[in-house]
Amino acid sequence: MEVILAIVIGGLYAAGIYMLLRRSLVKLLLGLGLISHAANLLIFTAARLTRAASPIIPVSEEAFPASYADPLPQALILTAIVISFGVIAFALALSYRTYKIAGSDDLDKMRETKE
Amino acid sequence: MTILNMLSFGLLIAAFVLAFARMIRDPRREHRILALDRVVAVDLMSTLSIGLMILYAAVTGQTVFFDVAITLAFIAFLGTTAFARYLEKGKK
Amino acid sequence: MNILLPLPIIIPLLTGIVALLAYRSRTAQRWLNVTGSTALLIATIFLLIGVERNGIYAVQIAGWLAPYGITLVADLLSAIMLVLVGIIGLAVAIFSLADIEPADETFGFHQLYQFLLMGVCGAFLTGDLFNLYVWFEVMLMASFVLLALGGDHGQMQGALKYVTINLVSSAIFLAALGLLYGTVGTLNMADVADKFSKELSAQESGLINTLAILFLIAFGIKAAIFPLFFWLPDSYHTPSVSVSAVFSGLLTKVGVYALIRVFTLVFVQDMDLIHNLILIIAGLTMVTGVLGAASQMEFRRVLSFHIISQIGFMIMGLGLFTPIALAGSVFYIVHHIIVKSNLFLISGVVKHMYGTLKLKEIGGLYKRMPILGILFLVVALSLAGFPPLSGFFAKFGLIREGLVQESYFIVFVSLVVGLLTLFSMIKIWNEVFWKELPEHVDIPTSAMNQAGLKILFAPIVVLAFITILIGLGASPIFDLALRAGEQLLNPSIYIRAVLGDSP
Amino acid sequence: MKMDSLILKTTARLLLPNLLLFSLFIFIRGHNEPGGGFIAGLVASAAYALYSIAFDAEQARHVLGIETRLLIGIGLVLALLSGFFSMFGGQAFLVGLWIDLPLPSPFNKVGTPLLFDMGVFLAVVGVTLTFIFALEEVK
Amino acid sequence: MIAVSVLSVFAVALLSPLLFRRQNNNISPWLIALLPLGLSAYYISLLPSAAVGNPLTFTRPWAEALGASFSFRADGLGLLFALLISGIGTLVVIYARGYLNQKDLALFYPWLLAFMGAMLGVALSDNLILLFIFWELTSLSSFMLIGFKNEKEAARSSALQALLVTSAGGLAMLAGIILLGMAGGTYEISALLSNRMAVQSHSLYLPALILILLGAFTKSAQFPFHFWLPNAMVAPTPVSAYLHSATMVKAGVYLMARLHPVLGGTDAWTYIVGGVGTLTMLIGGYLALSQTDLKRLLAYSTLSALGTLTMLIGLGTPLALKAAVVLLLAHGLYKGALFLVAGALEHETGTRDVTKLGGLFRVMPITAIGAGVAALSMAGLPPLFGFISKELIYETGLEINLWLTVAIVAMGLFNVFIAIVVGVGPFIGKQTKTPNKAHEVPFSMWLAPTLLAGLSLFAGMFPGEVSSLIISSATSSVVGEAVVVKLKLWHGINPAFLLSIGTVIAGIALFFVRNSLRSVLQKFEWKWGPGYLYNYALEGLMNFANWQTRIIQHGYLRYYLRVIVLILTVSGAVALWRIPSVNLISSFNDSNTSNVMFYDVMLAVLILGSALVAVLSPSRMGAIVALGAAGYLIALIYLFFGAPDLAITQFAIESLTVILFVLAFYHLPKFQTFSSASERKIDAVISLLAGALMTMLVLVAVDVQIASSISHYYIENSLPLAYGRNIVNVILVDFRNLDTLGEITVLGVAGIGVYALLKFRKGKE
Amino acid sequence: MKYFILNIILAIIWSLLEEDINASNLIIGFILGHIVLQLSRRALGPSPYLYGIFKAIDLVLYFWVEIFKTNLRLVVDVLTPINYMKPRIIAVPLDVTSDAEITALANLISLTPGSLSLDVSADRHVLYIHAMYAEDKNKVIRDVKGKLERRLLEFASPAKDNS
Amino acid sequence: MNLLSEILMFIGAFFMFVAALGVFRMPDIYMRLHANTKSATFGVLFLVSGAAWHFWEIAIVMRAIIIVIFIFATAPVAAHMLGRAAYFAKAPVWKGTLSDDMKDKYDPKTHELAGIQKNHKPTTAKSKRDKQDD
Ligand code: NA
Ligand code: NA
Repeated sequence: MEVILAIVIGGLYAAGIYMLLRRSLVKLLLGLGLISHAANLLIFTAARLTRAASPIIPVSEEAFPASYADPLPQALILTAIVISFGVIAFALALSYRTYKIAGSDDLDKMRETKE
Repeated sequence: MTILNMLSFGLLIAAFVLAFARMIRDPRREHRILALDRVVAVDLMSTLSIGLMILYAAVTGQTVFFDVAITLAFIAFLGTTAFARYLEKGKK
Repeated sequence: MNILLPLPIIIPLLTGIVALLAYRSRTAQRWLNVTGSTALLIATIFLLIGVERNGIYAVQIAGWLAPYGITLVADLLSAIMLVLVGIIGLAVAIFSLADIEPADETFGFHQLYQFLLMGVCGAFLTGDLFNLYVWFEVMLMASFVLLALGGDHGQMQGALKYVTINLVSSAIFLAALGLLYGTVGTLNMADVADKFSKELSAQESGLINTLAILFLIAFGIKAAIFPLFFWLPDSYHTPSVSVSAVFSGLLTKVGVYALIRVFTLVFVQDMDLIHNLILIIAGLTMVTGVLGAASQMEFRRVLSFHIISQIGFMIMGLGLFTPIALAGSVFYIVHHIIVKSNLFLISGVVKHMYGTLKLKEIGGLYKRMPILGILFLVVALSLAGFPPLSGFFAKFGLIREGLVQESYFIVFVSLVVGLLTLFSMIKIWNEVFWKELPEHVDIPTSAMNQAGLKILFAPIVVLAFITILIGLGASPIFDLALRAGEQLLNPSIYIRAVLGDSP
Repeated sequence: MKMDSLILKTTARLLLPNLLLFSLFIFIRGHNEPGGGFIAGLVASAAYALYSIAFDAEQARHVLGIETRLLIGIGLVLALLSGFFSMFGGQAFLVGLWIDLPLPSPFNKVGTPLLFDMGVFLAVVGVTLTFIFALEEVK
Repeated sequence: MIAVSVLSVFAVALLSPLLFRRQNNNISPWLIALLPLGLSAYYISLLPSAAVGNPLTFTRPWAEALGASFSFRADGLGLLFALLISGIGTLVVIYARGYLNQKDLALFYPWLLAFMGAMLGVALSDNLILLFIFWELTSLSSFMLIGFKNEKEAARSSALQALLVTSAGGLAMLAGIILLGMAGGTYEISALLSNRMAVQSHSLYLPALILILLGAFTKSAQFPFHFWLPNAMVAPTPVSAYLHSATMVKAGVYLMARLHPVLGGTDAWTYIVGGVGTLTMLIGGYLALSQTDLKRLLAYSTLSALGTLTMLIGLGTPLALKAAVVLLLAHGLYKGALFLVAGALEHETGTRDVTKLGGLFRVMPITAIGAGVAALSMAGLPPLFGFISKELIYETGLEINLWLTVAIVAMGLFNVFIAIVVGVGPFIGKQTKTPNKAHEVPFSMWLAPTLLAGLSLFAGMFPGEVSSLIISSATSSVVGEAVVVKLKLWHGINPAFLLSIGTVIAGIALFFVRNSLRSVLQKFEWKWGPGYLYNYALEGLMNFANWQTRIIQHGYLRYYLRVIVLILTVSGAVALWRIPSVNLISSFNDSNTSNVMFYDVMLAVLILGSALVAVLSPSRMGAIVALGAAGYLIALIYLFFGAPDLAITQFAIESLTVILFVLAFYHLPKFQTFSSASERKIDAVISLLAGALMTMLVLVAVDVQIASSISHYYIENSLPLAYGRNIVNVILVDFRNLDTLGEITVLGVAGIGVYALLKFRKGKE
Repeated sequence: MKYFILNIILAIIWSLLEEDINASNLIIGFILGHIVLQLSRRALGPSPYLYGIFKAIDLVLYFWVEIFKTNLRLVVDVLTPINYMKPRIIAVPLDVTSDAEITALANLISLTPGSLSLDVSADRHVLYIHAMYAEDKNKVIRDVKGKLERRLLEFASPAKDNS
Repeated sequence: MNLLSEILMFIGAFFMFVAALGVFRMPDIYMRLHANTKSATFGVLFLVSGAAWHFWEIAIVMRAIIIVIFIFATAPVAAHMLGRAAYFAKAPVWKGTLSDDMKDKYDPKTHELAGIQKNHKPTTAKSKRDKQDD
């Protein structure tokens, strides 16, 4: 399964990077979204997959069954997901404002290198 | 997993594939309509996901999936509605 | 130390939150910003004193054992960096009172400023790699907003590049973290270092090398090394001067700090290749940066390119990898932060005087404001490494160690770059201060009143004074830097401080 | 452009309290079962987001009754505050302190991590709604 | 006390502007002049103990880790320089009062004094680092003084040129000093002096020597770095006289003299220093012949003198060194006087062109007498000190070989000619019409040249006293051991004297054919010299810098990103390639990977499909939907692999993200295809390679496990210690709550940012 | 009063979520429900018949047989050639008046065979539906009004029926 | 007991498949919405019932009921929103559609939907299918 997910991760990165490399601002934003998916899935996979129980101790028990999914990467991904949510929201607002001011979403027209 | 459950899984998977096929079908249509069709497909996928979770819960005995399913039911509706609203607004 | 160690995170966070809650009152936010920054400076000074006297401080946040909870650690490097945050934080906070437009204040400048400081402090304090990622994001997000605040055309263009490239860097960092965790099962830097220090198979150390490259790229983008610095010169000249000043002083240095931290603590085995790579990068960073500066005719863009060039010096010490070289890097960072921020502040005064920073449209300021001229000269020459100012000793340590290590090429490069730095500083001097005001240019009737000018000048004078002081008092500071360098090259002390004797 | 849908409005009005209740539910259960401040915050935000889609941002703000940025601040304050208690006792920052209450589970154990989670909850609601309302109000 | 003497000058420099706060303060320059005067007296008082080989020293530790210390030492050589500096300095301070207007003085004196302090520091430092610091300070103050008339473009570019050339040399010298320190084990000069053998046999000797000489040559304007000096003549004349004739330009000479005992005596030393010096001596003199501008004339002749000094130090024989020390003093006296005279002439007549000056003796008699005496000293006529100096140099040449003698005689000839052109020509003959009507200059302006000329005379008359007072001990410092120098005015008729007579006669003859000489020489003017090269190099550098910056910092975000992605991919691939035994296949049947279920494959395919749809979608909303679908499907993966919290969060965030996208994209333009098909292909290849790299990385990371995860701790302690069963939540709010605190701060900041960006209207609060 | 009823309903839902209907859960549920209602107060304010919605939900359950028929029909439709269908978009005049009733009716229509509510006119007098088997337009309208709307009216406001 | 739950779930899965097939196959968006709204919700009903039967504990049954109620309450609303949007997007109706009472009832500006009595003016320019984005 790791192999399959590794390929999925690679595909998501490829798609995301391809979108990042577009000249269009709106596509760039979608690229950010895809890359964030890829990164999260990468953490999840690299930390090893298991179909075992979720890391939630059943109500009836005081200790945990022997096999469980690693909770730490889950917490990390959760944090990363939420952060990228904030980032994407900001990027959207930024793009909106840029578009309002520049009148175009062609990134090649936003290359002022000298003031 | 029993054969019947396996068949159920198979049907759900097939359903997923069909929903996805709807998503990639006729991409040359007018953009708004294309998007709407895709929303329908994804809306269906979220319902299918709920189904998948329930089935999976029954098969594995993990009741946790019910909680996820409820949340997804709440949340997916919101997404579909938002799309519909803004596709209705159309191009600015 | 339970109390002291998290204070550099708590103080700006609390200040920022209170400022956020007081979003209706501009005055309250201004006061909060200055008060909070002052408190931060005091706290960091106490922390440095404590670390200097008692050795490395470590605190387990939330009270959990070391590799499991998040550890805050302050060794000398961290403590020094924190004091610098305190100094620049306060200086720019004061400067901003007269510099920032009221509208920007209403939309959250002071809150964002404190959150930025929080992120920077967190990055300097944390002993946990994922936590470092979080602080990076805090800092980045605050910087994104500060960069875009006000929202004019140039700002947006700059912000887009800054945001996108920094997000790519974050994505690489995150991926590297994921792979690291998958490999070693822990995130605490000391613990990772400890586990890496065991006997490793060829495959394992090969993967570690690969991870090291990923970290180098991720932090390298944030530190603005060659050839990953694009975002910096395209953005740093766009926001308000206060923002530029605090960015120039602190942000890239977080990247440099992270590079120093991981490449002295975590990735230390079998790293000759990486060190040579870093030296080459250092040289190219210096050269491309300084040539970029030479080609610019806008005050802040010249300064921005110089940041890159000087990042080269900072990582040169890391590439040389000896205590004195690292001390040189640390000293260089100290010097650079004080000086570069101050140059940006001076550009702020110029901007208030002329309404522009295009060198072609400015002139005659030496006669109008000789004191500002002298202040600029002191600071600019320090940047160029002119003795006996701070920059000289910073560079001297690195060059000497480069010669001792027989890395003649990097020494040659750094000397030439020093000269070119002087060249472009003099260019600014000639254009802004000496040259007569071009005839077609009108000086705007400055809206800045005397009180405003005094506020602008106060931090400039103080920072210039510190520059001179660092030069004249080079000895104790270099000794401190040397001890920091020695600490860095002895990771076992750090590991023991974090994990205890039996990890 | 006012695009009223009577059906959606009625549904949104109905769903709001239910979603909020559900959000509280997963918030309180979060320490022991899937959920917690984040998820609860997101669900609560979704409830108000739905309301704002059915009506508009202004009315959703009215229903919310508090400035979203203030909500962010309050959330952050709670989270930070929860870290102070342990410091007063000389312990490190953010150490969890618990007390037993004579209440049924899950209310019998109350501690600063729950306060922290509450902060997370409010901050998430504040931020998400700031995003959504501000974007909706763009002319 | 030595340290105080140096630092006091800086202190006065800092405070001097305060003296000029009141208008028309005529007293202030006199007050300032008291400082160098007092210092001169102080340094004279130190001479006796230096003469007996017991110089005053002062040491304080400073930046020990770097080898710098605060040490001073007043030996003969140092004191000779210190006296030149403070003595001529006194006169120049007074002279400037008359030369410059009141308004400029407030900006002038601080820098003049700063220079004086720096120069004293150079002369008296006993630590190479300290010396270097003062050295660079002289460059800086020189820069400020050359550019004093900074409204003129020429002043600014000349100042920059001088600074760049001397700083470049200075940086080389810094490296040289460090190498010398490594070779000699110390930066203390007096300690190095006793380490000669160790240094000269060290492998770093030659690089150290060359680098240090680079510093010395640039500072002392040796060929081919000489071009900045004539250009520096845009400075006010007191500056030219003081810095660019008497003191600063001799810093390089001083350094060579100072380090001669350590570095000198080798073939490398003799050939490099001697050769460069000789060349500079001849070129400077030759170039002077065709000049008509008083100051440029003097500047080129100064080059010649500096070359002579360098040559003598390079030769390194006791006689040569003695000659060098004597010339140092003699030149300082006569050339300083002549520069000040030139300034006086310009001040009064409004021109510096020698062809336009004549017959001024009647209106400026005092100046004329000063000029004449100085000129005679320069021409090397008895009974002036210049005569003694020249005789010694001639003797040195004769002692060594014929070719050197010829060169030296040529120099002597040029000197006679220049002396007459500058010091005699303007005052004799018919009075010419000049832009301004000339009068005698005020006291403050004639005092200095006449006093300096007088000193030339005095030293010529009493050579024995002068030599026992200072020349002996200075020469001892240069030689490196105690030598006794006895100077006499009259040595009898010897070959040197005969040569002198010849050069004087020839020089006078040349003066009479000066106009035709100039016109001939001007035809051969040297355009392609080092000065031209400097400009060319500077321009080339600027072009290169512009080109490089255009190439690298072009402003196209997507190319920036391309570079970053490519670097990541290539370096990652190289690093992966280097891993021995990377066996990707092993991952397929590795025991620590989990089995594949059929619905997993479907999910994987659908995720990839959704991503592809998002990429290829012609419609924005369609792409967003596909992105959302990918997110939902990923959430399912999380769910199936035991991460329900993650799944819920992903579902919720995905929906909210989609809503944000929809809301924002409504206001953004529709998809457009800007890039060409080939660009898209390149990007596709790059992206796929990067994706492939990530795939490989994951596979390798899954395959390698150095240590097992720390998670067991959370599992064990979550319930008993943190009272929570949902371990992910417990990690978020307890075990790693600092992460969460940071994370909600990020969110909060994003909220502020979105609000600010969307609600902000310029000018509206 | 309606808040009180709602509050009790929410308390019961809570208890069910908590998996045990006992006093303490009911009390806690009541308190939480109260909080939630306070939070939603401004949203609920203008709707006088809200409690009817809950009855309407029951109605939906009551009509599950209808729904069963729908779906069997749809299975056939989906699996057989499309030409068999005769779709129309039809305007159905409405007798129900309240927001809740209209919404409930629209939803029920969507869940029952062959019809899908598209929208309600601004004057709330007409419901537009998409019908799959509408050879006879009036029969569709009759079915909708006679079977669904009537039952809904009976169920939601029996008082009206008596008058 | 287990068999019953499996059968129920199978039926549910089958209906979901039918829904997907309908969405895939139906010729216009309105007809696809029929499939999506009815079959999918119905599928969930059966699946959830089966699972509830399988576990048969109050917590699960309660959750199952909530899921069903929620899906039944929202799916028609979603369909309504999508159908309405489709109408504004001028999504073509299947060629076999017999009549359209809603034609020209929407005010293109205010999106107000008229009752039977009045029509909004059809704007020829608007009704033309110009290639507009989204
Ligand atoms: Na995400
Ligand atoms: Na940065």
